[in-house]
Amino acid sequence: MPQDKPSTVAGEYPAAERSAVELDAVKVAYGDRDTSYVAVARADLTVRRGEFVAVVGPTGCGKSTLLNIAAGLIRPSAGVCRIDGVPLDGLNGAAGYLFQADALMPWKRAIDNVAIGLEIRGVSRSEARERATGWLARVGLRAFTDRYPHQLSGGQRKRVALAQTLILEPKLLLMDEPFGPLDAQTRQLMGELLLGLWSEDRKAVIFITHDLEEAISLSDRVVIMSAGPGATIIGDYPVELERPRDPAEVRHTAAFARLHREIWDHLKSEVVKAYAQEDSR
Amino acid sequence: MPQDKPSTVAGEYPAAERSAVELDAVKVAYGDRDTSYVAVARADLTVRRGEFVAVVGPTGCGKSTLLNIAAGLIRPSAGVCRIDGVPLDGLNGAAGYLFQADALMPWKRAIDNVAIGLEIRGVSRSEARERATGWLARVGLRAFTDRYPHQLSGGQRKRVALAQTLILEPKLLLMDEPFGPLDAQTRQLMGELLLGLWSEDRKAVIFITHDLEEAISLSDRVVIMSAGPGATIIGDYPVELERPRDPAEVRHTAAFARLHREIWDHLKSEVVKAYAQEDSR
Amino acid sequence: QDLEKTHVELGVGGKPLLYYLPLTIAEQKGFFKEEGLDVNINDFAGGSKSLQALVGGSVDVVTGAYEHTIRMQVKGQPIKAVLELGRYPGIVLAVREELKDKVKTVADLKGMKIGVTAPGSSTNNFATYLLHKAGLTDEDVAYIGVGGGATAVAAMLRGEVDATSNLDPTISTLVGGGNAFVLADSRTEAGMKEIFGAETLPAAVLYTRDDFIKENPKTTQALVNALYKALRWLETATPEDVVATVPEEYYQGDPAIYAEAVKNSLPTYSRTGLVTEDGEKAAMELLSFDPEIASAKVDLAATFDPTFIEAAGKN
Amino acid sequence: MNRRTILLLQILVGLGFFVIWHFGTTVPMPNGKPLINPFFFSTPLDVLARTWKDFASGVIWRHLYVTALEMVLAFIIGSVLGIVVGFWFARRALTAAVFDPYVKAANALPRVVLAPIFALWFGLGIWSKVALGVTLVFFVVFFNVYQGVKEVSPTVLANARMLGMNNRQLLRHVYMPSAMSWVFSSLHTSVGFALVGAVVGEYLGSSAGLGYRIAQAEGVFDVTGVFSGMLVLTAFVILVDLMVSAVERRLLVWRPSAPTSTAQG
Amino acid sequence: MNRRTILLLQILVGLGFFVIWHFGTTVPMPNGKPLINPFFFSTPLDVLARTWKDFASGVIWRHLYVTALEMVLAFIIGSVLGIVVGFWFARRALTAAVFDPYVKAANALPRVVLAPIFALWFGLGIWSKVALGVTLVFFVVFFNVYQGVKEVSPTVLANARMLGMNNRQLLRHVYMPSAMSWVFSSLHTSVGFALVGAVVGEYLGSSAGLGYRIAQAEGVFDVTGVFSGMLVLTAFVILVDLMVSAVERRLLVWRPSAPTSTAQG
Ligand SMILES: Nc1ncnc2c1ncn2[C@@H]1O[C@H](COP(=O)(O)OP(=O)(O)OP(=O)(O)O)[C@@H](O)[C@H]1O
Ligand SMILES: Nc1ncnc2c1ncn2[C@@H]1O[C@H](COP(=O)(O)OP(=O)(O)OP(=O)(O)O)[C@@H](O)[C@H]1O
Ligand SMILES: [Mg+2]
Ligand SMILES: [Mg+2]
Repeated sequence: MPQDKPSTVAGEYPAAERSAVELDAVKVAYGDRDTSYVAVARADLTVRRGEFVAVVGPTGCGKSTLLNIAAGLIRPSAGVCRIDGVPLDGLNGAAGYLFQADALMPWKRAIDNVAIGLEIRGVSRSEARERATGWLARVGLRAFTDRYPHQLSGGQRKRVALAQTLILEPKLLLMDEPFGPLDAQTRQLMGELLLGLWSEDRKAVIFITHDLEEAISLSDRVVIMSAGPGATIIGDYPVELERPRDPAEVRHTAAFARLHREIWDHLKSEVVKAYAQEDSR
Repeated sequence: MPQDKPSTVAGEYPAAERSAVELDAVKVAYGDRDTSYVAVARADLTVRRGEFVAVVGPTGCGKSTLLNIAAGLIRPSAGVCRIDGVPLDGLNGAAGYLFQADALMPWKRAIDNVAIGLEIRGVSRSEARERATGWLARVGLRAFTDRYPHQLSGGQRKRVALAQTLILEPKLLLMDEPFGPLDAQTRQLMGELLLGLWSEDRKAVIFITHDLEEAISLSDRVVIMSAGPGATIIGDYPVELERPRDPAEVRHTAAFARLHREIWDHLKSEVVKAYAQEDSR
Repeated sequence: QDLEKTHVELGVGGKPLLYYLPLTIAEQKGFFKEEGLDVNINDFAGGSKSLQALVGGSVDVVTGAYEHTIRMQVKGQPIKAVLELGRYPGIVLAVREELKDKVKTVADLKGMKIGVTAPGSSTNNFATYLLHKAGLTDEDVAYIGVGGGATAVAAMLRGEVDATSNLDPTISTLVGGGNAFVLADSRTEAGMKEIFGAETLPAAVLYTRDDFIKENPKTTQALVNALYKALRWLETATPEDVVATVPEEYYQGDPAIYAEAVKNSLPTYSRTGLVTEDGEKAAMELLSFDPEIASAKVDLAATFDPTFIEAAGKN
Repeated sequence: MNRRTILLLQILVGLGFFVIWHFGTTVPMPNGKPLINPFFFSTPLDVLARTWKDFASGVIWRHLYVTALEMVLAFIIGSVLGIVVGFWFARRALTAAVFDPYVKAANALPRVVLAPIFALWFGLGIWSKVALGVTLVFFVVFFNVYQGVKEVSPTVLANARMLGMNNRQLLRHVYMPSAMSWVFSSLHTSVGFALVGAVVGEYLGSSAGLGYRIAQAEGVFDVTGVFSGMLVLTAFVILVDLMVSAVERRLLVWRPSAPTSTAQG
Repeated sequence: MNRRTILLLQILVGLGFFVIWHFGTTVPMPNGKPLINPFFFSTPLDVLARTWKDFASGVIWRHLYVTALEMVLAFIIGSVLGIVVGFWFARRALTAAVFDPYVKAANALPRVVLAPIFALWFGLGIWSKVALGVTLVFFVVFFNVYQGVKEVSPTVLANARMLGMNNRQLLRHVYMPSAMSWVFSSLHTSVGFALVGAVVGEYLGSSAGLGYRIAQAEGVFDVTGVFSGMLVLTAFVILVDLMVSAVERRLLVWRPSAPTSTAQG
C-alpha cells in the first residue's frame, strides 16, 4: 500500500485532502425485519489523516459497531463509509483493529500471535519472531513470549493483542477499549507508547475508551455518542493541548480540567437520560 | 446455608469471630515441575464477614488467581484457604463469582442467564424469570432481556453477568473487574447499586479493580499486590471514610485525596519496579 | 506347450464349500502347476459376486453354478461352461427335528417358513421346484433369506424357520447335531432320481467368457486338464484322503462333521466332466419358475463347450 | 444465492448426473460398447421406470416401511445410547480411561461378520437389523459427544459451577447445549449409517425390506432392481436428513448466524 | 488415578470379559448345555490357542500385512479427502448448499452392494478394499471438518482477517487449528471404519487378508477361526488408535488441560 505519509501535523490539512475515514450518514440496524434493532441511527464522522480521535459514550451505544463499520466487518444499513475517499467494500485492508473481546488465536503462543501478521506478509520467520519479541518487550511481556493465551492474565492477553496490532504499523488504527483491563500505571505507559508511535508516522487513530481523562490526554478530538437505541454523534470536542504531550503531565493543566468537566457533564446528562428512558419503558 | 447475618458494621467484629475468607500463606504455582511459574509467592489475607475489600495491583500480578483460590476453582500449591474458618475443599458454594472474562452461557438469552441460578435452586420458572427481569432492569437492560449474549455489547454482557451473580444474594461476593467495560457514569450507578445491596445484608466482598478511585470509594480496605512473578501482598490500607457513602461525593473529600495519593505512589513504584525488572532480564 | 497366459485369475464364491472341492484339490495337489499355470484364487461372498467379477473382467474364469450360464445368456452376456465339476446340485431340503411327526412329505410344508441362502438363489429355486412338484405354490410358504453359514444354523436352532434349503456343511451340521432331518436330498443318485428323474444335473462348472476361450484356447485347455485331474482323483479318493489334502482351516472347526460332509459329497462330483443334454434340460426345468427365464428363449447348446473336456479325456 | 437458485442448481446437478449416466450407458463408443457397462449400472430410464412401477403397483411400500422402521429405530436407539454413554464417559474420567481401548476395539469389529451373532441373539426379524444399525450409529455419536463435552468453554463451565449447578444440572444447562453442534454433526453421518446398517442386515438375511429386495435382485443379476432399490434408499435418507437439519436449526438459534455481521468487537 | 491403576483396571476388565466368556461357554447349566453356545462363540482358550498357533506358524503375517496396508491406505486417503473436501465445502457456501443432499445420499448407500462396482473399477487387489474403506472414513471425517470449520470463534476469525490473512492463510492458521479437535474426534471413529472397510471388502471377495481368513473360517463353521481373526483385528486397531492419540496430544498442546486449574477469570 504505497501511500505518501502525511508530513503536516493534524488540523493543518487542506480541506480538499481526502480523509482517512469518513462515515457518511451511517445507520446500523441489527437483526432481520421483524426483530430489527437500530443501534446507530445516524453517524457522521470524519477522521483526517494523522488524526487521533477518541470516542466516548454510554455502554451499548454503538461504539464497537462504528469500529466494525470502519473495519469493513459489518456493512451499514444505510449511508456509506469511505476510506481515503473510496467507499469501503469488504474488509478494510489498511486498518489494524484491536478488538474489545479476546481475539488471540488460542492455539498460538504469545510470540506467534504477534509474529503472524508479519509472517503472512512474507517476512521471514526468524525476523518476524525477532521483531515480535521486541514488541512483547515493549508491552512488558518479555518473560511471557512462550505462553499460550489461556496461560496469560486478562491484561496480559490485551497487551499481546496490542503488540499483534501495532507490529503491522497500520495506516489506520481502530482500538476498542485497548487499555480496559490494565492498571492505571501500565495504562499510562501504554498510552505513552501509543503516542510515541503515532507521532512518528501520524497514523489515523480511532480510540474507544471509557476513561475520559485518557481520551482527552491522548487525542486531537473527543467524539461523544448518545445512548442507544438509535444512537447518534452528539458532541465533538477538539482537544487543543499542544503536542507533543506527556499524557501524565497534561492532566494537571487548567485547559484539561475545563475540557474534562465540559465533556463529563455532557456525557452524564446523556446517561441519566438513557436510564430515565429505560425506567419509563 | 443458615447463617446469622452480621448486624455490626465492618471493623467492629470481635477478633474471635471467624472470618469469611482467610488466605493463609497461600502460594500458587502454575504448570508442572519443569515449566513452573510461581504466580503468587505468599498471600495472607483475611476478609471479615461483612467486609468490603478491594484488591489492586499491576496487571498479571495474580489478582484473578487469588479469587479463583477463594472460589475453590484452583487449589493453592501451598498454604490453605479457609472459608468461615473451615479449610476449603472443592468449590466454594457460598460464593458468587463475577468472572473477568465473558462467562455467560451463549445458548441462553439474557433473562435465562440471569434466572438460571434461581431455577436450579428450585424457584419456579415464572418467579425466577420475573425476578430476573427485575434485576435486568436494575442494571439498565430492561429492553435487552431476550437477547442472546452475542447480540449484546461488551458492557451489556458484563451487566448481565452482574445481575446473574447478584440475584443469588451470595454470602461472599468475588468480583473481578466487574465494571471494567462500563462508562464512568454507568460505573458509578453500578457502584451505588452494589453498595446499596451490600449495606442491606453486609456480604463479604472481594473486589478487584484497576480504578483506584473506585476501590477507595467503595471499600473498607484496599489491598495492594506486588508485581509478579512471585507476587505478595505488600500493602493494606484501611479506608476510614464514613458509611453510608455516596461514592460520587466521597471522591471530593480531603481524606479521600490523601489516601488516593498514598496508594497511588505505592502502586506506581511497584509498577516501575516491575518494568525495570522486565527490562533487565 | 506354450500357453497364451500363464497367470490366471480365478473366481469362486466360497472356496471352502464342498461344492467347489475339486478346485481346492487341484490347487493343493499342484495340478495347476503341472499344467504350467499360475492360478490366483479369489474368494467371493457368493456365486453372484464371482460372476460379476468375471463380467467386469477382474477374473478370467469362475468355478460357479451352471445356471449362471443360462441366466447370462438371457442377459446377453456371452458366457460358457467348459467343464462340469459337480453332477448333483448338492442342495438339501431339511426340516427341524421337532417337526418330524408333522412333516412327512414336501406337501406338509404348507404354511411354514423356509430358509434359503438368499432370495432368488439356486436354493430358493430348488425349494420352489419341490413345492410345485408337490402341488403347492410360492404363496403357500414364506421364504426367508438366511445365508449359508452360521446364520442359517442359528435360524433353525431358534425356530425362526421350519425348514431350510441349503448346502453342506450347513446341512451336515444341522443333521449331524440332531437338529434337523432330511426331506429331499440332491447329493445322492437316488435322491436325484426321485427329485428330478434325471441322472445328473450340472451344478458347479468351470465357466468363462466366450472371448477368453477364443483368445486363450490353450490356457482354457490347461485349466480344464487340471480340474479334470482333480475329478479323476476324487473318483477314487476316500474321505480320509480328502481330509489329508485340503488345508487344515477347512476342518479345524469340527473335523468329524467335515469328514461326514465329505463322505456325503463325494458322489456329487462329476465323473466325466461333461454336461449332458439331460442335465441341461433338468437345470432348465429347475429355473422354469423364474419368470424372466421362463419367458426367454434359451439355446442350451450354447451354454456348454464340450471340446475341451473331450480333448482332456483323450490324454 | 437464495434458496431458489440453490434448489435450481441442485436439480441441475442431479440432472447432469442422470444425463451422463444415460449417455454413458446407451451411446456406443467407437469400440461398439457403451462407455459404462449397463450390466453393472443399468440405465437411468430403466431404473426410473422400475421405481415408478414398484410404487405404482405398491409392492415397495411394505419393504420401505420395514426398512424405514429399522432405520428409525437404529437411529434413535444408537444416538440416544451414543449421547448417554458419551456424556457418561465424558463426566467419568476413570471409566472413560479404562474402557477406552475396548470401545475403540468394538468400533473396529466388522459388522458383517457379527451378523450371524446378531441373528442368533435378536432373531431374523427387524431387531437384528436394528442392532446392526445401532452398532454403526452408536460409535459415531459417542465419539462426537465425548469430544463435544470436553470442548466446553472452561470459563462458562466454571461460571455455571459457581452458580451452584450440580452434575445433572451442568449436563442439562452446559454440557448438552455446548455439545449440541457436535451431536448434530454426528447425526448427519448417523442417519446414513442407520440406513446402511438396516439394509446390510436385510441383505444378509431377512424376509422383507429394501435390502432384501436388493439382495433378491442381485441374486438374479437384475441391476435395474438393485439401482432402483438404491434410488429409493437415497431419496428416503435425504428426507430424514432434512428433518434432522430442521431440528438442528431450531435448537441452535443462539449461534451467531452470518459471520460478517457478528464480529462483535 | 495414575496410569498404572488405569492399566491395571483395563487388564482386569479384559480378564473379566474372558472369564465370563470362558465359564459361559464351558460350564454346563442345569439343562446340560452351557449358557453360551460354543458353536457360535467358541471358547476363549481355543481362540487364544488358535491365535497363538497362527502367529507361531507365521501364516497370519501375510494376511495381517495385507489388511494393515489396506486399512492404513483407506484411513489416510479417506481422512485427507474428508479434510480437504470438508474445508472446501465449509469455505464455499454455495458448493456446500448445492451438493449437500448428494453427499448425504452417497453416505447412505450400502457399501456391501457397491462392492462389485468397486471390484469393477479398482480390480480385485487391495484397491477395491481401500475404496470401500475410504467411503466409510471419508464421510465421518468430512462431516466433522465441515462442522468444525463452522464453529470457529467469530472474533478470532475477524481478528485474523483484519491481520490480513487471505483464504489460504485463514485455513492454515485459523480454520485448521480450530477444527483440529473435531478432526481428531472423527479420526478415532475413522480408524475403526477404515479397518471395517478393508475387512468387509476382503470378506466380499479377495485372496488374502484377515477378512479373507474370517470368511474362510465362517464358510466351514470354524467359529474359533472367526473369533481369532477378530481378536487380531481388535489388537491391531487399538495399536493404531494409540498412535492417533499420541499425535493428537502433540498437536493439541495449546488447550487448557485440567478444567479445575484453568478457570482463568
Ligand atoms: N448481533 C446483534 N444483534 C442485535 N443487537 C446487537 C447486535 N450486536 C450489537 N447489538 C446492539 O447494538 C448496540 C451497540 O452495540 P455495541 O457493541 O456497538 O456497543 P458499544 O458502544 O461498543 O458498547 P460497550 O461500551 O458496552 O462495548 C447494543 O445495544 C447492542 O445490544
Ligand atoms: N494456566 C496458567 N499457566 C501459567 N501461568 C499462568 C496461568 N494462569 C495465569 N498465569 C500467570 O499467573 C499470573 C497471574 O495471573 P492472574 O490472571 O491472576 O493475573 P491478574 O492479576 O488477574 O492480572 P490482570 O489484571 O491482567 O487480570 C500471570 O503472570 C499469568 O501469566
Ligand atoms: Mg463495545
Ligand atoms: Mg485478572
